[in-house]
Amino acid sequence: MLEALFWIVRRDVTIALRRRTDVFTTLIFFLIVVSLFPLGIGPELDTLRLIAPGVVWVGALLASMLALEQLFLADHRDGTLEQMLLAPQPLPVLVISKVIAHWLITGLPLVIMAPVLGLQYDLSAEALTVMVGSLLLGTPTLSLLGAIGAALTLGLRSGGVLVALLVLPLYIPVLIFGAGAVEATTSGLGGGAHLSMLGAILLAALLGTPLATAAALRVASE
Amino acid sequence: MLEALFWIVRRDVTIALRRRTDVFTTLIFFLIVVSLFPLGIGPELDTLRLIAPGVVWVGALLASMLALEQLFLADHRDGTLEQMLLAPQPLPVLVISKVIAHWLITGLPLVIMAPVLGLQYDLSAEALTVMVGSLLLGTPTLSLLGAIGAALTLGLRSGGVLVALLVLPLYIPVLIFGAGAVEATTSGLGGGAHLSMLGAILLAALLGTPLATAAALRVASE
Amino acid sequence: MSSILEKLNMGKYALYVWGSFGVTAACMILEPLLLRSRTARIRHQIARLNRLETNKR
Amino acid sequence: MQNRLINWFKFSSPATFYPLAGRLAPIFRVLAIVLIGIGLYMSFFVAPVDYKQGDGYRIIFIHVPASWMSMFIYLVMAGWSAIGLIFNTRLSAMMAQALAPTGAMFAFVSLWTGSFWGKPMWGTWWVWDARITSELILLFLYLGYMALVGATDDRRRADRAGAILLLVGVVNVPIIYFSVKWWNTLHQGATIRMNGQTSMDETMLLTMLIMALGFWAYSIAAAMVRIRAIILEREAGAIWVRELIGERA
Amino acid sequence: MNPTHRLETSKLCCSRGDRRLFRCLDFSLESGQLMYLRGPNGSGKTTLLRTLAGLLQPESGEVLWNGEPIQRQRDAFHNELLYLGHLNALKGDLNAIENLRMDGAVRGHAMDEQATWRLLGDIGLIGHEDLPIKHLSQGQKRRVALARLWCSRAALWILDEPFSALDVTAVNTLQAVIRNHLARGGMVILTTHQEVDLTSGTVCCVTLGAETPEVSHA
Amino acid sequence: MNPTHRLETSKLCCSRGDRRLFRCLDFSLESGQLMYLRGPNGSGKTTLLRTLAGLLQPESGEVLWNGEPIQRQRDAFHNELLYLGHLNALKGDLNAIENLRMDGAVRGHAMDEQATWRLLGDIGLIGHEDLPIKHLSQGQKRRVALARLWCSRAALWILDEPFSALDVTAVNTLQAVIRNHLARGGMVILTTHQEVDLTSGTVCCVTLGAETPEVSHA
Ligand code: HEM
Ligand SMILES: Nc1ncnc2c1ncn2[C@@H]1O[C@H](COP(=O)(O)OP(=O)(O)OP(=O)(O)O)[C@@H](O)[C@H]1O
Ligand SMILES: Nc1ncnc2c1ncn2[C@@H]1O[C@H](COP(=O)(O)OP(=O)(O)OP(=O)(O)O)[C@@H](O)[C@H]1O
Ligand SMILES: [Mg+2]
Ligand SMILES: [Mg+2]
Repeated sequence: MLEALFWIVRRDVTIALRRRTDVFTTLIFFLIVVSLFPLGIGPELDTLRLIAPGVVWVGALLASMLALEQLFLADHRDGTLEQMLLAPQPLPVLVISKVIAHWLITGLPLVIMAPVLGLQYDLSAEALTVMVGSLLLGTPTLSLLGAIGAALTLGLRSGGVLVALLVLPLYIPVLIFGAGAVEATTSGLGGGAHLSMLGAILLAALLGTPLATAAALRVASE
Repeated sequence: MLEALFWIVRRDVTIALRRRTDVFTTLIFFLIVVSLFPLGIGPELDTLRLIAPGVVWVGALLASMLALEQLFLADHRDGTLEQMLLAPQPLPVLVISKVIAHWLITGLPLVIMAPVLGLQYDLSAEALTVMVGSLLLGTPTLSLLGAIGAALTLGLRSGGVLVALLVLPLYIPVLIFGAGAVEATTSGLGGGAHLSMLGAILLAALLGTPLATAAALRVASE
Repeated sequence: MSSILEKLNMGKYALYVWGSFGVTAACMILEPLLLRSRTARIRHQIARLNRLETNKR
Repeated sequence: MQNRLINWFKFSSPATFYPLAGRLAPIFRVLAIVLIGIGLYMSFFVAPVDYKQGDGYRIIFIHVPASWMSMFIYLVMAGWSAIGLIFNTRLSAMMAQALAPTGAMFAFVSLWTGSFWGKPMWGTWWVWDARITSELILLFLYLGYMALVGATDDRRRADRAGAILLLVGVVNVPIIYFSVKWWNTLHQGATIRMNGQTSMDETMLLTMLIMALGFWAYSIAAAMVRIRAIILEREAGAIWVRELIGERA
Repeated sequence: MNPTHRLETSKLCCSRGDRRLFRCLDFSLESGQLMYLRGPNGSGKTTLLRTLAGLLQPESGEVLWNGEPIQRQRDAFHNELLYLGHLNALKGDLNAIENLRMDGAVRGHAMDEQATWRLLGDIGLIGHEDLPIKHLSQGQKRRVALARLWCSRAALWILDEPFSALDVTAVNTLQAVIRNHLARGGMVILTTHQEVDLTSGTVCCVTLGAETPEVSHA
Repeated sequence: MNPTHRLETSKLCCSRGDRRLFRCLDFSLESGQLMYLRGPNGSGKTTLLRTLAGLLQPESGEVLWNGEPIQRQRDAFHNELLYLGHLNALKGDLNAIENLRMDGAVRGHAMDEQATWRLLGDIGLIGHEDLPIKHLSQGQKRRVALARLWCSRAALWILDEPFSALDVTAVNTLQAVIRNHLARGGMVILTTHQEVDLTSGTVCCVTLGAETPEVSHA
C-alpha cells in the first residue's frame, strides 16, 4: 500500500521534472499575478503594503487552482486512472498519493517563492515568516480540496473553469485565515490563532477529502 | 472563405451554447476572482475603491487567459485542427474565426458583467462607463494575443500554465492602458487618451496576430 | 387618490422599495414562466418521438 | 413496518411520483398566491411605518424570508443527496435538481434586496460584511452545483457527482459563516441586527412569517412542477410517459 | 496457478443513455476457458467488458466472482483481474521501462529493472527503451500496453480489441501468450473484429447485437 | 473526375528523432491506382503518409503533385486531398450530422441536412443521429470519420489504418467505396495490418522496414 503510494508520487514527480517547465510555470504564474497588481493599481508603497497579504494569498490560490485541472486529467485520458480504479489498493490511498505529488510539484514551490514576492511589497521579516507558515499549512489544504473539484469535473469539456467555480467557495475559509494571519501579524495582533485554525482545517481535509475524491473518481469514470 | 469563417464561428458558438455552462463559467470565474480580493484584503471601502480598476482588469485578464487553453486544444486533440491545416482556405482566416468565436463566448460576457462588479467596489457611474469601454476595446486584443500563446503551447502537457507564462507579458500593455483609463477617470483626468491607445493596439493585433498564430499552429502540429 | 400616491412614494424610498419588490416579483413570475416553456418543450419532444414510432410501425 | 417501507419506495419511483407531484403542485400554488397576497397586503397597509427607517424598512418583508429560504433549500438539497447516495433512489437527485434554481433565485433576491436596502441605510450598494459575503458564497455554491449538473451529459454521473458536491458544500456552509464572521472587523452587523430593538412589532413579525410561509409554498410548487419536467425529460423513452403524452397530443 | 475460479453473470442487463444494449445475459466462465465476445460496432461489447471489470454499474443483474458479487469484494477481485481497454494507460512522457515498472508497483508487484528489460525483449521493443512513449508508433504503444500480460499474475484477463494496431508478428506472439495463460489455468475474455486463429473453436462465445444476447458453449 | 493526376516522390528520406526510417523512396502513383503501404509496427508508415499529405517536412527529397512540389501549391494540393489519420477529427460534443456538415463547410463544400442524413444511412448510423459523438462506440466513431469518403470530391485519399475498429460489415462497405473511387479515376494510399481483399493484387505496393523501402509494381 505504502509502496504504491511511494511509486505514484515518484512517477508524477518524475513526469513533472522531465518536462521541467511544469514546476516553473505554476511558480511563474504566481509570480506574474502578484507582480501584475502594482501595474494595475499604481506604485504607492502604503497601498501596496496594505494589500500585500491578500494579493499574495489570492495569487497562491489561483496558481494552485490553475494547476488543479491537470491533477487527474492526464491519467483519465490515457487510461491510467481506469487502472488505478482496478488496482487492488484502497482508492483513497492512491488519491492521497496523487495529491501529495501535486502539492510537491505546485504547492511547495509557491511556499518557497512567497517571501521573495513579499519583499516586493515591503513586508516585515516577521510578517514574511508568518506568511510562509500560513502557506505551508494552507496550500496542502488547497490541493486536497481542489482534488474533489478536479475529480468531479473530470472529462467535462469546460473542465478548467468549472473546477474554479466548484472549488473557490471551498477555498474561501483558507484564504481568509491565511491572509488574516499575515494581516494580524502586521497589525501587531499575532497570527497564532489563525495559524492553528489553518492547521485544524488541514487535518479535517486530510481525513475527509480523499474519501469524497475517491467517490467522485468512481462516478467520473463510469 | 467567408462561409468557412461563418461556419467555424457558428460551430464553436454552438458547441459552447450546447453546454451552456461554458459561457457562464468564464464569467463566474471572473466574478469569483474579483470577489475574492475583498476577502483577502479586508472590507474597507476606501482601499477597495482605490484598487478597483486594477482588480477588475486583472480579473478580466486572468479569466480570458484561463479560457484560452481551450481555444485550439479540443481541435488539436480530436484531429479537427489537422483538417483545418489541410483545408483549402487561408489559415489566418480560419484563425480569425476561431478567435471571434472565442471572444463571443468568453470576452463579451465579461464586458457585460463588469459594471455589476464595479458596483461592489463602489465605483462612480462615469468610471463604470469608461471601464466597459476599455474592456470592450481591450478584451478582443487579449483574445488575439492569447491565440498565439495557445497555438504555441498546443499539445504540451503543461498547456494551461505555460500559456499564462507566454501570454501575460504581451498582456501587460493592455492591462496598463485599460486600468489606467479607469483610474484616470476616477482621478478626474479623463480616460480618452488611454482608450484611443487601446483602440490602436487592437487594430495592430488584428492585422498581425492571425499570421503569427497560423505559423505557430503549423509548427505545433508537425 | 393623493394618499395612495403618497403611499406609492414610500416616503423618499420609492426607488429602493419598488426596486426590491419589483425585482423579486419579476423573479418569481419569470421562474414559473420559464418552467412552463421547459415543460412544453419536453412534451412536444415526446409527442414527436411518439409520432416517429407510430410512423415506423 | 415492512409495509410502510414498501410504500416509501413506491413513491420514490418516478412513475408513481409524477402524478403525485401533479396533484401537489396546484395546491401549493394556490397556497403561495394566497399567503403572498396576504403578506403583501399586510406589509404595505397593515404594518406601521418604522420610526427610524420610514417606509424603507418594508424591504425586510421579502429580504429576510428570501434569505431564510435560500439557506434552507440548500440544506434540503443536501439532505436529498445524502438519501440518494445511501439508498440509491433515483428520485432524490431529481429532487435536488428541481430545488436548485429556486434556491439560487432566492439567494439572488436576498442579495438584491439587501443592496437595495443598504443603499439608503448605509449609503452604499455593497459592503463586504460577514453575512452578505456568506450569502454571496451560498449563491456561488448553488451556481457551482447547477453548472456541474448542467455540464455533465450522463445523467447517472450528473446525479452522483452533484450529490457529492452538495454534501461537501454543506460542510462548508457553517465554516464559511463563522470564519467570515471572524474575519470581519468592520461591525456593520450592528446596523443589520434588529434584535437590539427586541420590541419588533408583532404585526411586523407576523407579516414576515406569513411571507416566509408563502415563499415556502412557492418553492414547493415550483419544485413540483420542475420535477415533473425533469421526470419527463429522463423517462422520455419509458412506455408510461409515451402513453401519458400520447393521450393529450 | 492452482485455485480454480469462476466468473458468472446473472440476468445482467445494461443500457447506455436511453438505449437498452442487452438484457438477461447469463453465462459462466471457469479457469482455463476463453470467452470470445462478438458483435457489430456499437452492440455493447466494450460496455459489457467494463461492467464485468466493475468499472460500470449494470442497470440490473449481477456479476459474480467465485459466487459472490464483485462489488462486495472489490479488492480481492481486482487482485485477480487485468483489464486492458481501448486506451493504453501509458504515460507519454515516460519511457517504456519506467511505465512498466510504475504500473507494476501500483498493481502491487514491483519489478526490478532487469525483469523489465527482459519484458521489452519479449515484446520486440529492444532499441526503443529510451524513447518517451509518445514518440512510439501506434502499434509500438499497444505492444507496451500489452506487455503487462507477460508479467501478470492475475487469473482473469479482460481484453478489449487487443489486436488492434498490431502487425502480424505481434498478433501471433500475443495469441501464444493467451494460449499459455489458458493452459496454466487462467481465464480470458476478449473481443476483436479481426479474424484470428485463437477464437476458432472457442469454449464460450457470446454474441451481442440482438435484444437478448446469444451464448453458445462449444 | 476527368483530369488525371500524378503523385510522385523523389529520393524521399525521413527520420524521426535520431532514427532514420527510410531513404531514397521513389514511387509514382496515377489516377485510378491504389497504393498499399506495408511494414511492421514502427517502420514509418504513418510518418510517410503524413509526409505525403504535407503535414511533415521530409528530411530530404520531395513530394511532387502533378510534377510540382506540394509546398509550392499548398491550397491546390489540399483541395484534391483527403487525409484520415489515426485520429478521427470529430467533435465529441456535437452529433454526427453537425460534425459532418461543419467538416464539409471547412473543406469548402457545405452540405444540406438532407445529404447528411443520406450519408448517415450509408454508414449505418441511422438511429444514432442525436447522440454526441463522444457517446458512440469506438467503431461508430470511426464510421462517422470515414463518412467523409462518401461525400469527398478529392482525388487523392490518404488513409492510415482505415479498417481499425470496424466490424466485418463496415470493412466490406468501406472496400466497396474505395473500389468505386478508384474506378472513377481517384487515387488511394492506404496502410493496414488486417488482411483485406482490396489489397491483394494491388497496383503499387510499398514495403517499409528495411533501410531502403521496397517498391513493387504489379
Ligand atoms: C447586500 C446586502 C445584504 C445582504 C446580502 C443581506 C443578507 C442577509 C441574510 C443572508 C440574512 C439572513 C441571516 C440569518 O437569518 O441568519 C439577512 C437577514 C437580515 N437582514 Fe440582511 N442583508 C443585506 C443588507 C441588509 C441591510 C442593509 C439591512 C438593514 C439595514 C438588513 C437587515 C436584515 C435583517 C433585519 C435581517 C434579519 C435578522 C435576523 O433574522 O437575525 N440586511 N440578511
Ligand atoms: N516525434 C518522434 N520522435 C522520435 N521518434 C519518433 C517520433 N515519432 C515517431 N517516431 C518513431 O518513428 C518510427 C515510425 O513511427 P510511425 O508512427 O511512422 O510507425 P508506423 O509504421 O505507423 O507504425 P504502426 O504500424 O505501429 O502504426 C517509430 O519507431 C517511432 O518510434
Ligand atoms: N455515455 C453514453 N451515453 C449514451 N450512449 C452510449 C454511451 N456510451 C456508449 N453508448 C452507446 O452504447 C452502445 C454500445 O457501445 P460500446 O462501446 O459498448 O460498443 P462496442 O460493442 O464496444 O462497439 P465497437 O465495436 O465499435 O467498439 C453504442 O451504441 C453507443 O452509442
Ligand atoms: Mg468497443
Ligand atoms: Mg501508424
